[in-house]
Amino acid sequence: MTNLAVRLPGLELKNPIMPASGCFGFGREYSSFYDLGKLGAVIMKAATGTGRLGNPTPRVAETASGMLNAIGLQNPGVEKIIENEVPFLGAYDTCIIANIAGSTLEEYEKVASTFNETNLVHALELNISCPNVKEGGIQFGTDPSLAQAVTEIVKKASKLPVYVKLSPNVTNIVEMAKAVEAAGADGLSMINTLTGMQIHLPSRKPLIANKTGGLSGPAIKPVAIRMIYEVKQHVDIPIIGMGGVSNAEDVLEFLLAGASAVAVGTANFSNPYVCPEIIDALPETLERYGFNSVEEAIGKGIMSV
Amino acid sequence: MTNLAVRLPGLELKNPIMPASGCFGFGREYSSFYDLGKLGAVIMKAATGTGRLGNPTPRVAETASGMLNAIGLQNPGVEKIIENEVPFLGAYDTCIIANIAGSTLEEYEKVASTFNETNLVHALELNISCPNVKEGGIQFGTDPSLAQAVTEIVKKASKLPVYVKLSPNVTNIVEMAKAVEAAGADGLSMINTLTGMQIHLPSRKPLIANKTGGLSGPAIKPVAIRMIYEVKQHVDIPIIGMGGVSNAEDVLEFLLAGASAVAVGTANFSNPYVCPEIIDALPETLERYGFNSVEEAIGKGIMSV
Amino acid sequence: MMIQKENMIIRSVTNIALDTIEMVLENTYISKTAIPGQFLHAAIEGHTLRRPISIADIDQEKETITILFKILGKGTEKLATYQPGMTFDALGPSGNGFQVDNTRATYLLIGGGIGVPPLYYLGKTLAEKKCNIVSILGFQTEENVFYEERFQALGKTFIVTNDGSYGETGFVTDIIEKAGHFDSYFSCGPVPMLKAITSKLPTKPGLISLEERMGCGVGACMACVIPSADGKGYQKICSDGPVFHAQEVSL
Amino acid sequence: MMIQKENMIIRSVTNIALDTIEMVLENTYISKTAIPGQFLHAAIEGHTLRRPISIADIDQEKETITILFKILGKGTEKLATYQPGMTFDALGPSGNGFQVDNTRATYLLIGGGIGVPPLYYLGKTLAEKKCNIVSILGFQTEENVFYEERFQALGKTFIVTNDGSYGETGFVTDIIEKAGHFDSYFSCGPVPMLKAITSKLPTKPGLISLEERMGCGVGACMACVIPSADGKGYQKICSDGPVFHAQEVSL
Ligand SMILES: Cc1cc2nc3c(=O)[nH]c(=O)nc-3n(C[C@H](O)[C@H](O)[C@H](O)COP(=O)(O)OP(=O)(O)OC[C@H]3O[C@@H](n4cnc5c(N)ncnc54)[C@H](O)[C@@H]3O)c2cc1C
Ligand SMILES: Cc1cc2nc3c(=O)[nH]c(=O)nc-3n(C[C@H](O)[C@H](O)[C@H](O)COP(=O)(O)OP(=O)(O)OC[C@H]3O[C@@H](n4cnc5c(N)ncnc54)[C@H](O)[C@@H]3O)c2cc1C
Ligand SMILES: Cc1cc2nc3c(=O)[nH]c(=O)nc-3n(C[C@H](O)[C@H](O)[C@H](O)COP(=O)(O)O)c2cc1C
Ligand SMILES: Cc1cc2nc3c(=O)[nH]c(=O)nc-3n(C[C@H](O)[C@H](O)[C@H](O)COP(=O)(O)O)c2cc1C
Ligand code: FES
Ligand code: FES
Repeated sequence: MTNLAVRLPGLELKNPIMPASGCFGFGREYSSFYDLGKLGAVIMKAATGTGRLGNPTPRVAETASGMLNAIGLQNPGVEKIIENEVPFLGAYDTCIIANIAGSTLEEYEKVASTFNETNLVHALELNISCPNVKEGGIQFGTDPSLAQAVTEIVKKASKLPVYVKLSPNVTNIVEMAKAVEAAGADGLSMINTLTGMQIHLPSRKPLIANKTGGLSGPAIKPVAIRMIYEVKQHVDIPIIGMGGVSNAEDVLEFLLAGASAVAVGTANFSNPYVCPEIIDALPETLERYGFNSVEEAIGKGIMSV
Repeated sequence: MTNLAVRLPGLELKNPIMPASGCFGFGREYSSFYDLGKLGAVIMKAATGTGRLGNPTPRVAETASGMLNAIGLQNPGVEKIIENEVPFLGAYDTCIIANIAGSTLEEYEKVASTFNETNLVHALELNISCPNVKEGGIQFGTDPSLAQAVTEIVKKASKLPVYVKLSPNVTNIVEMAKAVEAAGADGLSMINTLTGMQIHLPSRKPLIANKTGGLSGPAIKPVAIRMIYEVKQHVDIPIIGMGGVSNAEDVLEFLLAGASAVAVGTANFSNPYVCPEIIDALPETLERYGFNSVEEAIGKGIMSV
Repeated sequence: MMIQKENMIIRSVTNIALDTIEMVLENTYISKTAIPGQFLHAAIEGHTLRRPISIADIDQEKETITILFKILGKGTEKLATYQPGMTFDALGPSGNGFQVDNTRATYLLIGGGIGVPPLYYLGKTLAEKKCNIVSILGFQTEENVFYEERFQALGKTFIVTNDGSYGETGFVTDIIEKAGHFDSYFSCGPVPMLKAITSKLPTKPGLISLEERMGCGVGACMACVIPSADGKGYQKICSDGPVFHAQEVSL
Repeated sequence: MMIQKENMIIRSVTNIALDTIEMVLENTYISKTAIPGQFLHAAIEGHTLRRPISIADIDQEKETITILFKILGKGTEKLATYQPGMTFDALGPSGNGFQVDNTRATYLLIGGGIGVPPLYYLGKTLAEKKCNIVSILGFQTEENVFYEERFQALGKTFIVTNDGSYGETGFVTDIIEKAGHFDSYFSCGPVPMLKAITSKLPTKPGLISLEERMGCGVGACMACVIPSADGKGYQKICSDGPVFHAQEVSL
C-alpha cells in the first residue's frame, strides 16, 4: 500500500494535495462536486483585516497554458471568514490553512492574531506578495528585510505554524527563503504568480483592468520547479509546492524537486474534480516510478544530495 | 499601403521582424526555406571571445506552451564568425545584429572590438544573462552596477550601436533598464529566457544536463509584455521585444506594449516559415486594428501616455 | 439544480449566420434540469479556461441542448471545428436563470447580437406558459441575423440592424415604443445596450443577463463580479447571475 | 535533398505491437526524395517542439511513407489518436541517411526496439541492390516484437528478447557471432546497445543512427549534438546525422 500521508508542522496530511489559495474560495462551491474530506488540506482565499472589494473587472485573462488574474484580495475580512466560512470547512475531515494578507505590518498582525480565536485552522499561509501601501509600493515579497519583518510579527502574533508564501518575481529566491526561515517561518509555500500582462488589441489597452495580473497555470511550472529545487538545498523547513500542477505526474515532479506537499490552483478551473482525481492517481504514479510513499519521494530529484 | 519600416539606431528595418539570437544559427539553415532578404534583420547566435563547446546534452526540453534550453553558448568564436558566417548573411538585403557574450569584462570587450573589423554588422546585441565566472557566478544581467559596467566597456570598444539584452530573472526590470541606458546603451532587447527546470521522472533527475535551462515560447509572453510595458515608460531608448511571439497579432501586442521591433525565437522551431508568414500577415493585422504603419502602433497600449 | 461536469455529444453543427454556429448537443442531466438563462461552461481542448455559452434551446424528449455561438477568438474558433460525434465536457447547468412566475402576462424580449440565444429558450418557455411575447432583436448587419422565424413563431418580432441592411434601422432602444404594452422585459446583449435599455425603462420590472470574463465559473474565484447597485459589494455573474434584476446591479 | 515543410495525409493507422503504431502517410515530395535513415520532423498539435520519427518504408509509386512509432510521452500519445484522412505537417526528408555505395556485399542490420524502423527501409534498399542481408532485432519482450516477417523476406533474421519470451534470449550483441560473416553493419537503437556493438566490433566498418532531443531539427539551434570522437567538437544529430560512422562520434 502506497502511503500518501505527510506530516508537516501543524498539518497531519492524509495526502499531499490541497487546493491553492484563491482558486477554491472557502470550499463551498467545490463541496457540491465532491467530499472535501478527501483533500489533504484546503488553503482558503486570502483574509485581510477588514473586508475588501478587490479590483475592477476584467480580473482574469487567458494566456498560453496559463492565465492572468488580478482579483485584488476581494474577501469579507478575517472576522467574517472565521464566523461564516471556517465552521463550514471545519466540518470536513481535512486540514485548514488560512492565507493571510495585508497592506501594513499592523494589518498582518491583526489578521494573524484574529485567527487565534478559532481552533479549526491548522496553519497560516503568509501571503507576502501584495503591494505594501504604506512603504510606497514596495512589496514585502521582494525585499528580504521586509519579508523577515512581517514573518517575525506574524510568528509572534499567532499560535499557529506559519508557511510563508514566496513571490517568484525576485532575482534571488534563495535569499528570500533564508530570510523568512531566519525569521522563524515553519515552512514555505511557493510559488505565487509571476507578474504578467496581456494587451487587448481591439481596445489597445491592458486587458486586465488592474493592468498587470499574476500568471499561473502549467506555463509557470518550470519556474516553480527550478525555485523549489534551489531553495530546498538551502533551507531546512518544508515546502508546499505549487505552480501549474494539473496531474499526479506533476505532483511527483514537485516532490522530487523538494516539495513536501502540493497545492493545485488554476487546474481547478479547467476541471473541478482535479484534486480528487490526482489523489486517486497518486498511488499508481508513485509506484510506477518506484516509490512506496510520498515522503520517500521528497527531494529525491536533487542531484547534490 | 501599410508602412512596415522602422528606423532604429544603426538599423533601417524594412519591417520589424527578426529571428531571435540562438534560434536561427547564422541563417544558413533557414536560407533554404526562404529568402533571408525578406527579414527586417537577423540576430546571430551569441559570439564569445574564443570558440565554446557548450553544455552536455540533453540541452532542450519541452514544457507547456514553451521549452527549456541550455545550449551553453556553443559557437566557433568571434573571429571565425566574422570570417565564415557574417559574409554569408551579408549577401542578403537585411540588417545583421551580432549577439555578444562573455564570462569576463575583458571577453566582452574583445568580442565587441573584434566586430569592428567587419562592415557587414549593423548593431550589437549585448547578452548579459550568462554566468560570470570571474565574479563568482553572479550574472551581469541581474546586478545593475555590473550591467552598467559591461555596457560602458562594450560601448567604448565598439563603433556600433549597442542593444542591451535584459534578463527577466530580476526583481526590478526598470532599474536594470535605467542602469544600462545611463551607461550609454542605444537600445534594449527584452526579454531573454526565464530560468526554469524540468525533472525527468524515470531518471529522477533534472532533464536538462545543465539542470536549469531558459524558458522561452508563448508561456512567457505575458511576462515579456509586462516588462516591456513597464520599461518603456521609464527609458527613452527603443526596445526590441521578444518572448513567445508566434504570429502577427503577437507582434502588434508587443508594439502596443512599447517595442519598436520584434524578435521571434522558439516559434521558428515549430514553423521554419514563421518569420516570413508574420511579415506577410502584418499589414492586414495592423489595418484591422486601425494602424497605417508599424511606427504608429509603438507604445500605443500604454495607458499613462 | 447542482452543477455537474457532463459529457456533451455533438449531434449537429450548423453555420446559421456570419461566424455564427448552432450546435445541438446531447446530454441527459443538463437537458432535464436547465432553465432559461443558464449556461454551459465548456472545456475546449488546449485552453486553460472554460468558455461560458448560454443554453439557447432544449428538447427534453430528445435530451438535446442547443447552443449558438459567435466565433470571436481562439476558443470559439476551435469549438467551431468540432464535428458531430465528437464530445466535449461542460459544467452545467450553470448560473441562475430567468425566473418566471407570472403566466399570461406580456413580456418584451430584447436581444442584441450573441445575447439573443438565451432569449429563445426563455421565449419558448414563456409561450408554453401562455404568455404574450414581443421580441426585438438587434444585429450589426444583415449577415448577422439569425433565428428570426423562430422568434416570429413565438410572437411579434422586430429585427433591427445598426446599418439598416435588414429590418428596421438603428438600435433596439429605438423600437421599444413600437412594441406596444408589456408587463416586464428580459434582455441580454452588450453592456452599452443593457445600459440604454435600463435607463430608458427605469420603472419597468426587468431581468437582464450579463457577461464577464470568468475563471472558475462556479462562484469560487471572484473573477466575474459586477458592482451591486447599492455600491456596497459585488455580485458574481457566474453564480449569483448571469441573470439579475435590472435595478440590482450597477452597469 | 532540401528539407521542406510538407503536408502529410494519413492513409492508415495500425497498432502493430504493444504501444507501437504503424502509420502510412501520403506525400509526394518526401516519398520521392528520402533515403534510408532520414527522418520526418512531425508537428503535433498543442506541442511546441516537433517530434523526430524515422522513415521506416517508402512506396514511391503510391507516394507513401511508412513510419513506426512507440507511444512514450504526450506527443506520441497524441499522434497515435490521429485518424486516416487527417493531416499533419512534417519537415523532411531530414538529416543524413545511410549512404550505401557497395553492392553485392553482406550487411548486418542490428536494431533495438524503436531503432528497428529505419533499418527496414535500409534493408529493402540494400536488397534491391542485390546485397546479402542478415538482421538481428532486439526487443524487450514478446509483446514488443514487430516486422519479423518483413525482415525475414530480406534475409536471415534473428529476433532477441531481453526476457527470452520470444526468439533468442538476451541482447543483440549476444547473437552477433551467430550471424556469420558480414562486410559491414548498420545499427540503430538505444545508446547502451550502440556502445556495446561498437566496442564489440571495433574494426568493422559500421554506420549507426543516433537519437537526441531536438529543438529546430535543421541544424540551427545546437540542441542535438554529440561529441566527435576526436574530442574537438560536436556533430549535430539532426543535420550531420542521425547516421554517423561508428568511429566518428563519442557515444
Ligand atoms: C453567461 C454568459 C453566456 C454567454 N453566452 C454566449 C452565447 O450563447 N453565445 C456566444 O457566442 N457567446 C456567449 N457568451 C460570450 C462567450 O463566452 C465569449 O464570446 C467567448 O468566451 C469568447 O471566447 P473566445 O475563446 O472565442 O475568445 P477569446 O478572446 O480568445 O477568449 C479569451 C478569454 O476571454 C473570455 N471572454 C472573451 N470574451 C468574453 C465575453 N464576451 N464574455 C465572457 N468571457 C469572454 C473567454 O471565455 C476566455 O476566457 C457568453 C458569456 C457569458 C458570460
Ligand atoms: C532521428 C530520430 C529518429 C527517431 N525515430 C523514431 C521512430 O522511428 N520511432 C519512434 O518511436 N521513435 C523514434 N525516435 C524517438 C522519438 O523521437 C521520441 O520517442 C519522441 O520524440 C517522444 O516524444 P513524446 O512526445 O512521446 O515524449 P515526451 O517525453 O513527452 O517528449 C518530450 C520532448 O522530448 C523529446 N524526446 C523524448 N524522447 C526522445 C528520444 N528518444 N529522442 C529524441 N527526442 C526525444 C520529444 O521529441 C519532445 O521534444 C527518433 C528520434 C530521433 C532523434
Ligand atoms: C484566481 C486566482 C486567485 C488567487 N488568489 C490568491 C490569494 O488570494 N492568495 C494567494 O496567496 N495566492 C493566490 N493565488 C495564487 C495561487 O494560490 C497559486 O500560488 C498560483 O496560482 C500558482 O498555482 P497554479 O499555477 O496551480 O494556479 C491566486 C491564483 C489565482 C489563479
Ligand atoms: C535554443 C535557444 C538558444 C538561445 N540562444 C541565445 C543566445 O545565444 N543569445 C541570446 O541572447 N539569447 C538566446 N536565446 C534567447 C532568445 O533569443 C529569446 O530571447 C528567447 O528565446 C525568448 O524568445 P522566444 O520566446 O521567441 O523564443 C536562445 C533561445 C533558445 C530557445
Ligand atoms: S468565475 Fe469564478 S466566481 Fe465567477
Ligand atoms: S535540433 Fe537544432 S541543431 Fe539539431
